[in-house]
Amino acid sequence: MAKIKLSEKKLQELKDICTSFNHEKGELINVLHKAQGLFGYLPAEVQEIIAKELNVSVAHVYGVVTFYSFFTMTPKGEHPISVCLGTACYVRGADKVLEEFKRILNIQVGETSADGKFSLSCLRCVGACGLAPVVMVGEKVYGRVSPDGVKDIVAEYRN
Amino acid sequence: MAKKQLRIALRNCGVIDPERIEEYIERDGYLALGKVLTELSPEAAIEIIKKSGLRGRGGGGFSTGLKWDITRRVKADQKYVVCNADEGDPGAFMDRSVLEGDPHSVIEAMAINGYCTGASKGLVYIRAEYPLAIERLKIAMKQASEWGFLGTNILGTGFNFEIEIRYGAGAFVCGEETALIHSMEGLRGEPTVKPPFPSESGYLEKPTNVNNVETYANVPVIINKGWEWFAGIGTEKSKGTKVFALAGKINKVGLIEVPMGTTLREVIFEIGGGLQDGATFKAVQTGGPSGGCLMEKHLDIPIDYDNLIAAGSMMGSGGMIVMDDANCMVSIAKFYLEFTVEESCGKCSPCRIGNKRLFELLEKITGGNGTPEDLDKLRNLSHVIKDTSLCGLGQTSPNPVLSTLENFYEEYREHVFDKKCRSSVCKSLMMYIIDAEKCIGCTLCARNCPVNAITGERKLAHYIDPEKCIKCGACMEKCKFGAIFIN
Amino acid sequence: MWRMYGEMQIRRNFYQLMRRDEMEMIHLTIDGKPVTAEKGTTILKAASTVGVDIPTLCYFELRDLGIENKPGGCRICVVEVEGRRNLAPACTTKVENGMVVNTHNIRVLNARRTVLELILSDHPAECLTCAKNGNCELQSMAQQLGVRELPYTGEQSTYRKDTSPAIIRDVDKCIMCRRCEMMCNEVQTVGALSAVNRGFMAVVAPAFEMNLEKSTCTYCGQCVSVCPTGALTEVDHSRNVINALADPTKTVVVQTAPAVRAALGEEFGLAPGTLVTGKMAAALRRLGFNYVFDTDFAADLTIMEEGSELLDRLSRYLKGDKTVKLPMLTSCCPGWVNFFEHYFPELRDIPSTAKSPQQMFGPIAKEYFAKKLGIDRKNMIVVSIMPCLAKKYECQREEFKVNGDPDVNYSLSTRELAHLIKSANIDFDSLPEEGFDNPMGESTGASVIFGTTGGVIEAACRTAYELYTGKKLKKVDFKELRGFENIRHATIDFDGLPIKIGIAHGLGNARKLLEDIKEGRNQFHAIEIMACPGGCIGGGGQPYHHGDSEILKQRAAALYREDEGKAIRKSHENPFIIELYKEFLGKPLGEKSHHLLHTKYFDKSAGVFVEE
Amino acid sequence: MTRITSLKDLQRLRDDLKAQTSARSDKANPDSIIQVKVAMATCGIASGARPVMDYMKEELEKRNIHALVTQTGCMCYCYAEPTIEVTIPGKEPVVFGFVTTKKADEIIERYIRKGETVEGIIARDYETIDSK
Repeated sequence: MAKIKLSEKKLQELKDICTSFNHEKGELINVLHKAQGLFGYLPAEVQEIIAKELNVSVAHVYGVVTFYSFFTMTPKGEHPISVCLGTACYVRGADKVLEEFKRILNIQVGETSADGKFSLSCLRCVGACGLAPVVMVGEKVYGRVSPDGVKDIVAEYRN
Repeated sequence: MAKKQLRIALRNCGVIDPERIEEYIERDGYLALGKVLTELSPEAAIEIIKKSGLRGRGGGGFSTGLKWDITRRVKADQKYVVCNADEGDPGAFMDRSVLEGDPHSVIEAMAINGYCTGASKGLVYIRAEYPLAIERLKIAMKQASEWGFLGTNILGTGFNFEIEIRYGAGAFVCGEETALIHSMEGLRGEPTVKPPFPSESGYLEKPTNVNNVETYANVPVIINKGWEWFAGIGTEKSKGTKVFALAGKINKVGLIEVPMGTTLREVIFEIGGGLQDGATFKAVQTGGPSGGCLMEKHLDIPIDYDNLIAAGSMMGSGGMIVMDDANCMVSIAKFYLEFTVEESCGKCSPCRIGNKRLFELLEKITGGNGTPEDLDKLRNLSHVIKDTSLCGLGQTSPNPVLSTLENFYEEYREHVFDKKCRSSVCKSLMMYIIDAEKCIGCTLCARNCPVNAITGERKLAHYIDPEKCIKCGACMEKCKFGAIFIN
Repeated sequence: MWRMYGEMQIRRNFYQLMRRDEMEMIHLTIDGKPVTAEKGTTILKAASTVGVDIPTLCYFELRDLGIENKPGGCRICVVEVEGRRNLAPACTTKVENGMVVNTHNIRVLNARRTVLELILSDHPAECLTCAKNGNCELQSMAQQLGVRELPYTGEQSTYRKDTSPAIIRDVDKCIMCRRCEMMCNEVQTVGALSAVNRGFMAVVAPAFEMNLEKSTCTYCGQCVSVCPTGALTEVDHSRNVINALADPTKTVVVQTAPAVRAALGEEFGLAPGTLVTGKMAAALRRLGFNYVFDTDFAADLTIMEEGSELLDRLSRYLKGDKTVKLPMLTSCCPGWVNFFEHYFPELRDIPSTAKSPQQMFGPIAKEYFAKKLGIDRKNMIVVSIMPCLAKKYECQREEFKVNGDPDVNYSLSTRELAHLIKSANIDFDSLPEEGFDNPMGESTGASVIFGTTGGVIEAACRTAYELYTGKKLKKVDFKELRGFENIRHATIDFDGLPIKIGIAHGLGNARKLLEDIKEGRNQFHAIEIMACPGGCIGGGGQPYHHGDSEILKQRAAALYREDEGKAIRKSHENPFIIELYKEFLGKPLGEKSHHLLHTKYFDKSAGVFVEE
Repeated sequence: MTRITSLKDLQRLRDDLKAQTSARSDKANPDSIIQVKVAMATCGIASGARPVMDYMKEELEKRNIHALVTQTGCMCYCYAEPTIEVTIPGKEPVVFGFVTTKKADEIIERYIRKGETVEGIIARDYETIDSK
């Protein structure tokens, strides 16, 4: 039992996920969703175990993981911030909101702040265009966000 | 005055509690399923859908009845019906609203579709970004099973049908049928060449009928009210209504549902209440990243599948984004191309590389380095990408470029020849200048410039070094005398 | 996944068969010519029947072997179908009645060239120093379509270069034709490669874009043999060989594998299937090798060891020894060895422990011949000429070294040897036919057929039969073991004892056969497996066949021809082998043989990150 | 839970449910009740529909107003979220936009209790399948 970084408990949970999908290779994307829910991201170790459990090649799993923007191999912050850059949000100035997040958090898109509290990403339309520009922190949606409102959103999670 | 909107697909949204099946049943829910199972043969039911003139609301506009008929005719031991709820067009959210507000209508329509095509299994492919829609759909599925609208021997007719959920994972291209099917099979969501169509060989190589949420939401009403009723709404070739997600610089942002044939002007100015803050209408973008930007002269076109295509755009899934003078059309085209470049699956070369090159050309133009030759290149390359790409994504991705080139050529011309962006969006083409007449030399601007681009003696007119200026606009904001302007 | 890919393959073949049964004929027009084609035929194939050649890039087919790649991705083969809005890919669009197709009009030519210009705009212009220079399909396409400038330029996608013991991945040159992916997954079921990322950054790579060396790659080299560009090439050892030849303190010995002689000529413009054994020996001598030997000699030795092992296991099995495992699997192919070490480690006690001919040659050269010459093994350099890329890896395996000195120092592919000969300005065609040096140059007809699928087991049968029955074979040829079917079964009558034989070529077929055995669906006494489709003649180091399966057949035929022409056709009758046992080894499976000629296998199934 | 086993059963159930509902909004019926629907789709929730719904439930109970507060999907007036619909027996349903808890208080006190007109009413601008 060398090389492995996952705890025995998490490993078992991951295997249980695969079992719950009958080790069906067709369920790979559903399994990856659950696994990402469990670990917060999909490190190589996790993909290797999933490949073994579903009897597919690791290259195949990695090929799928890198195809879908929802899956990530880097750990996200405690409060992942996603700025919607869908068309409706864009024409209403979402880019300026994004710039403000970058400035306040001092990170780029795809990065996690040094204290691990925040990570910043962009997404394409959460379907709340009526509230454009829209920002999501975790599962919570903030609508009609202005650049000035950014610091308040961040402050909500700072402590 | 007659009301412009007619809610068919949205009939129950905002009316019933989506988590209570009783409220759906009260509004004739599952009656269409009951009628089809008890009184109609699959062929007869398909005939109703065919005659109603319902066309795919996901963008393709293919006859729904015909699609069902093709799937029905293929012989196979197992068939599938799939609901495409991977609403990927940025700016469109009608599918989410239907699933959040009226999930049973989709379940009912899928069951009807299953009966008509000979499928006992349905799959809903839904975006993972829609947690509430997923939750409500799951509740509805559970209720439908408990009440006997899903499962075995439905309504005592011997018909069996069940539904499973498959999650999307953030890939726009999975809106394309074949890519969607691959994604459901646990593969990369790459499209394959059609034919064979999914109706012949789809999920697990079995005949598969794919329709989107809005299309399904229309089906129970057509059965209940008859095809004649539905076919009486809309234009000659496009029947019924279409839901649009009205967004952008418009007063009444929201979902609207209008009969086909309503004009863009009616939608934007009557239903949508015109532009925000009295701004001037410049363009309306329809059809999402595959569509195009239409202008003032198109406003009186009656909206239907064919008219929008003729005007250089398309229906798409129904995003409708209104733009005003503050939007630079070259930048809008660039915005869409950036989206396409990110969402291209990379399988075919024209889409993988061609769109990247289109984006780079637009970057060059908005960056102030465009040449007249680049405009020709944009046009030629766009045509080749449309002509040679493998799937719908690449075949339509140059539309925003072509439509803006056609309708807003003057803006491209200004960017390239005059090095000007009339909407002051393209920073590289902007120049901040201090009006020496108005400047009193208070030094406030110089002190606020983050890159020390402003020089000048106290009480004397200041000067901005255009080489150093990063066009942040801080100086203009701070100046109390209105001495700084953009050229 | 392997199973899935396998199924896809079968299904496709099945549908093709179905279509043949229907035999419905379709009438259409291509470039003004009337064409009749079977229903289900693609425009590409229909056009070729009337001499219309539509250029393709990603499309690849090895007919008769059931290998076809048509993702419809490169879009070079687009043609105009009248009445259709956009252009259609000829490789995947099926013919329809009344179709009117234009394959080379202005619209098509413009689109085709633009698409190629786009591909080239994301491809490094390093042709002069590229390993594929002169053999590159992209290069010839640019030439054919008359590309003179690149109107659309911009960012190029860049990736890390990856060098493994056998294969170099320079994926900046990848054009996403997906041939390698198809070979690795569908044909070989190795699963080392997959398309990763998407859009502009999409490329074919191992998991986590880590080095091939850390993946499940078997180094079979089939990806290299189908790559149209320089994205996948072999690790070139010719420079090391030149340095050794230039070093006066070294005695440089060369061995040539059976399949090389049937293909090398193609590099010099000779017809496929031309045997160039004599010219090859002459060329090697001109290049300055001190001794020109033949791997065929070692192949005869392999038969002695492996054949004896089979007989030993068989007789113990027949006597009821429950510890004996059957079937015995051949172990000559290093790609195959890597494969079962990765995927079937639990079966690793059933392959023969006999080393491959390359690795039998090594110790005989360095432990026997070097001593005969009175030189230290360190001063002997053994070079092999192989149709194979996995051989490069094989000679680097730790168990094949003595104090860090490999038994075989360098392995050159057939292609590398051709380059060497050309660069030394040797006029290959006018060379005289020369023989090999002795003692390790003499071989039998049995050893030469090692180069094709079915050959190793036929050679083994010739010897095992005579040793087991004590009788002379009336007929040396075992025709029932020959052919190109993916998996073959045959029963050989060992004088009343029916010996069941299984043969598979291509690792995907090997996987199927092994799974059959694991699940008890089939029982065999002996099984021959070769990693490459067609066997070594179709090896990853052979001259590029560009998808012409006829070439493979010609190469195989050439080997059988050479076998037929040999005076001695059974390994145990090779006089130098007999002499070698007498003088040095003792007896097959003896102590010395065991030490020098047998090996063991390892469990490589553990993941890179997780070990359980 | 009732398992429906035939089209007839379904039709009967539908008729029963319809009768119940119309009774609920019939002024003459002593059991009639004030109905409040809160648009609880993603947009609505993001704009604060949940606290509004909770507030309505609590306050109506506190103030002894016999009312039924339920959730519903998107009313499609996204620009005016959160939106609620109030039906007083015997009257047409009325949709209010931009409803905060403060606004909710005003709606309860002035519209529900006193029947006064309150600002922020969104006129229904569509026809339904029943009317067309």
